[in-house]
Amino acid sequence: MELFLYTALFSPLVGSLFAALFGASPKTKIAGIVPSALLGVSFLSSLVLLVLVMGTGLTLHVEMMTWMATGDLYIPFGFVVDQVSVTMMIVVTLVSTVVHVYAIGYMDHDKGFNRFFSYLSAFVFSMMILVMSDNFAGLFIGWEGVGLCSWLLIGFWYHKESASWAANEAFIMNRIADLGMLIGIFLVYWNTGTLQYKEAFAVMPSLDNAILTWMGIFLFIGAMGKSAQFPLHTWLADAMEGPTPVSALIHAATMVTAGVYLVVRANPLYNLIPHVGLFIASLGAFVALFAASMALVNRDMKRVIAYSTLSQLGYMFAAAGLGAYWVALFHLMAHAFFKALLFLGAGNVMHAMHDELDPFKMGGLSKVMKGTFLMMTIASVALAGIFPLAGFFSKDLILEVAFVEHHYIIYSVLLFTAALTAFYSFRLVALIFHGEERYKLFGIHPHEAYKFMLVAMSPLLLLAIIAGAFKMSYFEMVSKLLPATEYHVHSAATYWIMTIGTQLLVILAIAYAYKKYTSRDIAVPDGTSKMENSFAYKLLINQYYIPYFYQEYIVKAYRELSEVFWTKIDQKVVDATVDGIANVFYQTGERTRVMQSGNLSTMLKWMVAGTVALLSLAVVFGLAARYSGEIRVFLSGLGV
Amino acid sequence: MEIGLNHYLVLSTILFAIGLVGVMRRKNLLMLFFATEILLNSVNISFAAISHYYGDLTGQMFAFFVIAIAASEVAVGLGLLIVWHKKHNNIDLDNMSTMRG
Amino acid sequence: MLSSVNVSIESLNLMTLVPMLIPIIGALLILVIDLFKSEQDRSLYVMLSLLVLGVDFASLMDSAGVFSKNGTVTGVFDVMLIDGLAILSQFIIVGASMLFIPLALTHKRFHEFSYPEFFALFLFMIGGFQFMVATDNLILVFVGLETASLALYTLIAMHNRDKSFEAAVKYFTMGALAAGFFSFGSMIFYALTGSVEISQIATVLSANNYADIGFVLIGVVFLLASFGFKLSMVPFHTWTPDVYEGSSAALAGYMSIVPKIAAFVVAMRFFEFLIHSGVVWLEVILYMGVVVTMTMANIWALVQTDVKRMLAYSSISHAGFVMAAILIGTTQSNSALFLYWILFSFTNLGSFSMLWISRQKNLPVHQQSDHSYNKFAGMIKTAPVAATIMALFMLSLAGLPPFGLFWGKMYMISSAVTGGYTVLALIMALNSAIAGYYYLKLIVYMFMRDPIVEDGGHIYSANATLPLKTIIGIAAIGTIFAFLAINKLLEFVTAFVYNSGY
Amino acid sequence: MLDHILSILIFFPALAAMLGFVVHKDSMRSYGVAVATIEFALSLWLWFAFDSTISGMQFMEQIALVPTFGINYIVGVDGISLFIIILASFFTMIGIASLGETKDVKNMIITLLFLQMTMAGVFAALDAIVFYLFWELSLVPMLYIIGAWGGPLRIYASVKFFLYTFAGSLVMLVGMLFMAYFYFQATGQWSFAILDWYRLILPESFQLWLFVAFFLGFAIKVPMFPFHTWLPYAHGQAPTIGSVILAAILLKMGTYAFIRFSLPLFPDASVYFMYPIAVLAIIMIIYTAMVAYAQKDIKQVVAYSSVSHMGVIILGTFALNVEGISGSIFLMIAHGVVSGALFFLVGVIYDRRHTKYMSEFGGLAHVMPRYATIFGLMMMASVGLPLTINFVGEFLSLLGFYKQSHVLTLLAGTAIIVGAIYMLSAYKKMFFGVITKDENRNLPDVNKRELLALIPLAIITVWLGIYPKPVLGTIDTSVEAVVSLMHEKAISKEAKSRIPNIANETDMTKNSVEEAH
Repeated sequence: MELFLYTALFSPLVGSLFAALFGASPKTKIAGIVPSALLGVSFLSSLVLLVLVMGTGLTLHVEMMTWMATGDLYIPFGFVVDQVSVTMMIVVTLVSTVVHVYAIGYMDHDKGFNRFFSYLSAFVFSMMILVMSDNFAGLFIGWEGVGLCSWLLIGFWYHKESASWAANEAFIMNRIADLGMLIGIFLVYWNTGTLQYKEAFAVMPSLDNAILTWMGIFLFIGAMGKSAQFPLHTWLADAMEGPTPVSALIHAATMVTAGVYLVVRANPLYNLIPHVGLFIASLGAFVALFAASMALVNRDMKRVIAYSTLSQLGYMFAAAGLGAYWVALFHLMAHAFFKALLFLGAGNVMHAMHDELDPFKMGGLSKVMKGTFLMMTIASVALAGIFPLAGFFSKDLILEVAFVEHHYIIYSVLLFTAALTAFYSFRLVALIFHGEERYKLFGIHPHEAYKFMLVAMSPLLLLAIIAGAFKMSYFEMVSKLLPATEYHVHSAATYWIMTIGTQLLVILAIAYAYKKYTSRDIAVPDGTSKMENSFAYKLLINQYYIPYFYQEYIVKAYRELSEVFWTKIDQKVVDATVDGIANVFYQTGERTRVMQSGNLSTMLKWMVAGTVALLSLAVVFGLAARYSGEIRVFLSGLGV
Repeated sequence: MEIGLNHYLVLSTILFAIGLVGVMRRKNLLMLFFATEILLNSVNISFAAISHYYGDLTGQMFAFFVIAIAASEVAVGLGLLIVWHKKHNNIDLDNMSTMRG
Repeated sequence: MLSSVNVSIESLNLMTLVPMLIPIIGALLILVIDLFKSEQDRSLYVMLSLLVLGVDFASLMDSAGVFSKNGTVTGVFDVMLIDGLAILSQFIIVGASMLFIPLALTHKRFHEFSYPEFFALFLFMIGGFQFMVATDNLILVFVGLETASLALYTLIAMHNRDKSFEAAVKYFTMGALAAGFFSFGSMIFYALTGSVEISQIATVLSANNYADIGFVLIGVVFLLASFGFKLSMVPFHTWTPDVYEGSSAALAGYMSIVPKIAAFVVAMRFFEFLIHSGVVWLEVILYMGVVVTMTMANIWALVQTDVKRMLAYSSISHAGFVMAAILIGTTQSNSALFLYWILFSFTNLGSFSMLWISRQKNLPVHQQSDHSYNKFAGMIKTAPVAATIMALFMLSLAGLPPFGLFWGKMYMISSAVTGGYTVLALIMALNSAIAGYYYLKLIVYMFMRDPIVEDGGHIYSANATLPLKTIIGIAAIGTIFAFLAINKLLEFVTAFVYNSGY
Repeated sequence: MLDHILSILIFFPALAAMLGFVVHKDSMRSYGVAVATIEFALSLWLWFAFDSTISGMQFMEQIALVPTFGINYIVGVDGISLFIIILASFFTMIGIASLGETKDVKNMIITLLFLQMTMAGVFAALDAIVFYLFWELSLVPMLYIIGAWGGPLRIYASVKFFLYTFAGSLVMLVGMLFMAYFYFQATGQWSFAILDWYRLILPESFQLWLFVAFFLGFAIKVPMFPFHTWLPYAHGQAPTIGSVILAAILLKMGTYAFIRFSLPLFPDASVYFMYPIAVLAIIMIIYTAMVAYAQKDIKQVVAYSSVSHMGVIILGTFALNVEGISGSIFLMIAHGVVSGALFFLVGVIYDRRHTKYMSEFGGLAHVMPRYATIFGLMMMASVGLPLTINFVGEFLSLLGFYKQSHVLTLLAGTAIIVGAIYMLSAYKKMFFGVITKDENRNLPDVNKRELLALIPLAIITVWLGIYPKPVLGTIDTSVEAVVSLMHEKAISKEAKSRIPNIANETDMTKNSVEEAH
């Protein structure tokens, strides 16, 4: 079985290195095919492991070798395959296999084809380490590894200023969170004496609540960065500068969910500190709404989907924060499928539209892109959470959790967000695929993507439809590891009212979106319409002015402060002091060298002066010595 | 008034002071040498007086040595002075400051 | 009726006079030779002097052997005092002189070396210094000092340049003043104690428990002023740079070593008992003197543009540094003084010799003075070996290990630490850092600048001959491999100093 | 031969340097490479012969130098110094091998070989005076390298470098003399042997003063804020090889000396000064990182980044526990490799364009992909990405210090943020975007000679990042000895509690858990 584990883990690395071999050479198909195939292998191995874990309930734990060992610290490269990690492995390998195959087509004309696959496979490898590691340090390796690959991939088209800027933003913002994570890890180590999940969690119940709270908070700060929770969310939308497969894989399905994974993984900790859990849930609910609101108006197709991702991450955190870890994980899985599908579909559209991202410039594409249209619609339906697609089972469950746990505010926020979700999803679908063929104004001739790309997407399509069916078997599996709480609304009537009510709400939202955005008089907004000048619109389109705020008050301030430190403090104070001390000596020399006038008369005078000075000192001292008694009396009279 | 040791010492000190002032004030090299002679010989007075006071010959010996040394100093000094005068045609101290700083 | 004086020859212990008499006899010999046949080549006199000094050195070794067996020897009515200090300092005096005298054999002909009188005076001077250190009688100190000084004034003047006359006159005049101070100071002590022997003075003063402290201090002031002159303590130092600049580089190097060690020994003899008897004032004054001398001299050295003048200030600073030993006044510090000075002799003589071999007859246009820094620009390109050796001496002077002077510095600072002078130790250390700058400046010129005139490095060895190179070689080896000899030197010096009661 | 391997390591390059004067100018390169390779092989041999289970000194040699005054030539290695010695010879080797077109190659190589002697000497010395000797002597070749081959301000830079360090180390010398004197008072014997000093327990007040004296010398060398201003000049003006060795090895002398001297000699003072020093270290980390961000010259960025990283090393050292100290030693090696490599990389572009201003570049990734890749790798290592060498050290250093102070570690941890900021923005300026300057259009990618230096460094960066055990394990053994010595020697209660007691290892983990309640 270990063989499967290692195969699952290392075949992406092999793929990445293989592609890296061709890094500097011109595009070769093989640099795309081999990594994809290897990922397939990885997926199959994961599948075997899944079957094993599901079937036997056994978990697999291996220690490959020691990484760091000093003092009492011992960190191995240890990997664990249990119910949680195997879920993630399946999600990661499956989505990435699909994305890889898809990217062979998508990146067809790109000069950096080989490089792209190298990065992409490296990402998968990092992600696998992240999810499979059996300790916090290993998790951190993966954590940073995915950060690096995300940096590389966002900035893949490095000739674009905006791309490299976004890459740096993502990396630095993640770093801020990583610091929290690091501190969390230190806390774990110094209080439990180990970084291994199992042993650390075993000790935690005996620890002081305050310490646990800090631990929980710091680890969650780490999660906030990776999962782009408020206020560290701005990078995710900017990260859409990367190629679309990257957005699908990293910024929708896998990496951004790492935060959720962390919270789920650390469930023994968060169970002990429900108040932090509540905070996480509240933040999650807030982000769900906050991100959805921004998605309402955005005119960049990928950004809309990105905000949607953000919003869904909020859902996941809401679930995890409320202790429904398995629900969070389930939504994570389902979301990965339909969101990746959505992104890949968007990629097809982009290809067809020559990298045009504004849905207002599209319209009526359903005629030329039937396959894509179908897939995106289904993905949107799933996202909106309509029965019987995946989203219904996972997202509704979260609403139920909030309700059952009596957090009605969270519940209502999430419910409202569900409606918003449906609206913006279908706003997009409507704008892209229905209505007037506005793209003609711009002289674009759209075409459907390669067949194999569509075929590659089909597993996702399938899963987006049927994933919900696995709910119960999934529950059985993970409940061996996670708290096995089933969330049932006690009264059947309430349950039905809730479910049907939600469904109706969502459908209404969809209908409204269709009505609004398929109409004939939709035109490319030019900034003149009344709505565009409303305060709310401006607020939303400017993302609540948060990026502006960061840019003006943090980035700029940092740069200016740096400049001050460099030119004012370092040069004018610190260094000038050093030179000043040296100069004091030198200047004293220059000033006093006149003493050496070279005139014999002066020289003799100096000699005599020296003697006289010594003499007078001697006389003073001699007198003082002679009258020392009297002086002492005198001084004591003065009170000295 | 009996002339005691102290009187000799005071005289010696006064002469020494005169010598010192001369050393400081004189710009003429020759006069400067005179001043140093006063300086050295002023001490001889004291030595002789003290020697007498203690009834010990050492002081007088010292005085003799001082005289001898003063004499040889003059010899060397005048030698230098003559050479200098030959070269520069003056013996003014203020012309003697090519090296400085 | 006076009873006839009856003194046995043995009790006079005339052997104590031998080391001093040897150079004097040598000097007379040279004069006699000149009487019979003048216009001889200088090499004859150089070798003769060297031989005389060699014999002198050998006789010193003999005295050293006697000392380590029997301890201190006195002689000639107790006027001569052959103790460890006397022997050690004579070793330095004679040894440094032996290193100096071959420097007369330059490539270019210099006026003074063609006179046999030069060598005769030189030997007289050595005799004078030897007397000065081998006695605790102030009369003999005075006589020795003046003998040596008068000879030295003449030696300087014999360089026969405008500047050297000026230097000689300055040195002479100030020296006369210092002589006045010395005799006045001696007079006061004589008046106070009725003796001119330091040991007697000490006994009498402590017997009456320093009743006349005021007069003691006045006496100390005058003696301090005269030693200060010899040791070039600030503000009695003003002659030093001018005299060094005016005299030939070789003689300047010599002057930075020999007269000073003689003065150090006398100062040590005289001040030691005062410091140990708790004359706080002297301690304070010496402290100030030491600090001011090393710091100010360093600061002035910073701004010099001529290497020789810089080295002059640097030797003032070194003297101040070493003066600390007398202030501290422990066996360790006194040993450190000798150790330091032995190592300093090699390095400083070496560096002045480097200037000496690069001495030109006429000054090129781009140079303001004989040895301006500019002259050494880019030396590494044209004369790499010479540049490296010069750099070596500079680093040693700066106190960089493992070169000679480092060990002296270290031991000296250590003695300050052990003696409880922590702040002084720090000041000494920091002064070494300041001094680093001007030594480095020369290295910078030599190694990092481009040559001003390309002439294949000829100017740097304009004066070089085999004897000169040999001397520099000895100095360089002494500087580099000093660390091998430190242990022996230290044991030797400490034993001698300790057994002399210091 | 093994008995004298350290002396051979120290003096072989010096001897070779002297013989090098005879070698013809055109053959000097080969000669230098050959000598440096032999030296490196010797240092590797030292590693293989080294027994990593022994915590004490190995391959000790003792030759009397000035026994009267307790000065002896004593050398030896333990896990703390071993790898820095190897690193030094390694850098000398690749430095000479990859030496670009330089004037006066002969002088340069001879100087480098002398420098190698002093570096090996500093880290092997077990006698304070011998240590001081090599410590000071190392200034001279560096002075020459900066001053003779440097940029326009080279003389100012080199003199500043020399004098600043020189002044600091003189104060340190006074401290050493004091230490020897205390030893003399305690035992009646003079000794400068560090191992003898280790046995001496000083009253706390003495420790404080001595600590300060040693600190000045070390802090200037490191260089710690606010004594760091010589470094940017030195780096800015030095030729590539000078910067590489300065950053990789010479700076480590300071941090190494902290571990060799300050901690075991003055455990109480170390605890007493822990917070002030940590604050300085944090200033170093954040402040210099910000200054680095403001730079326009890529070399200055790397120079300031060095200071910033040295802050982490200091912090790890003053964690006073095994994790932190091991981490800081490991980080010394890591930083040596990474910053050395970065300076090499800067040199590569400087050789081509003769400018270091980032505004002159832009879009280099298009024309020099291999260069961009290696630079990227090293940049990521510098930023502290896991599985690169730097991370191990930084992680352990911060982890160690967290035990002492949470808030300060949080502040120090910003290193990973601020580091990313200046590094990424510099990388972006140089490599990303479109090529705007015509001169950059036809730049050749890294050539074989340069790869000769860069590839090994890249391999080490990754290898020790993934598998640090061979190095870390050896370090750990010796560090445990140091920490237990410190605990034993500590007088004050505060110090006893701050420095973990490793002697009863098993109890300790329990206790720490207990105390946390």
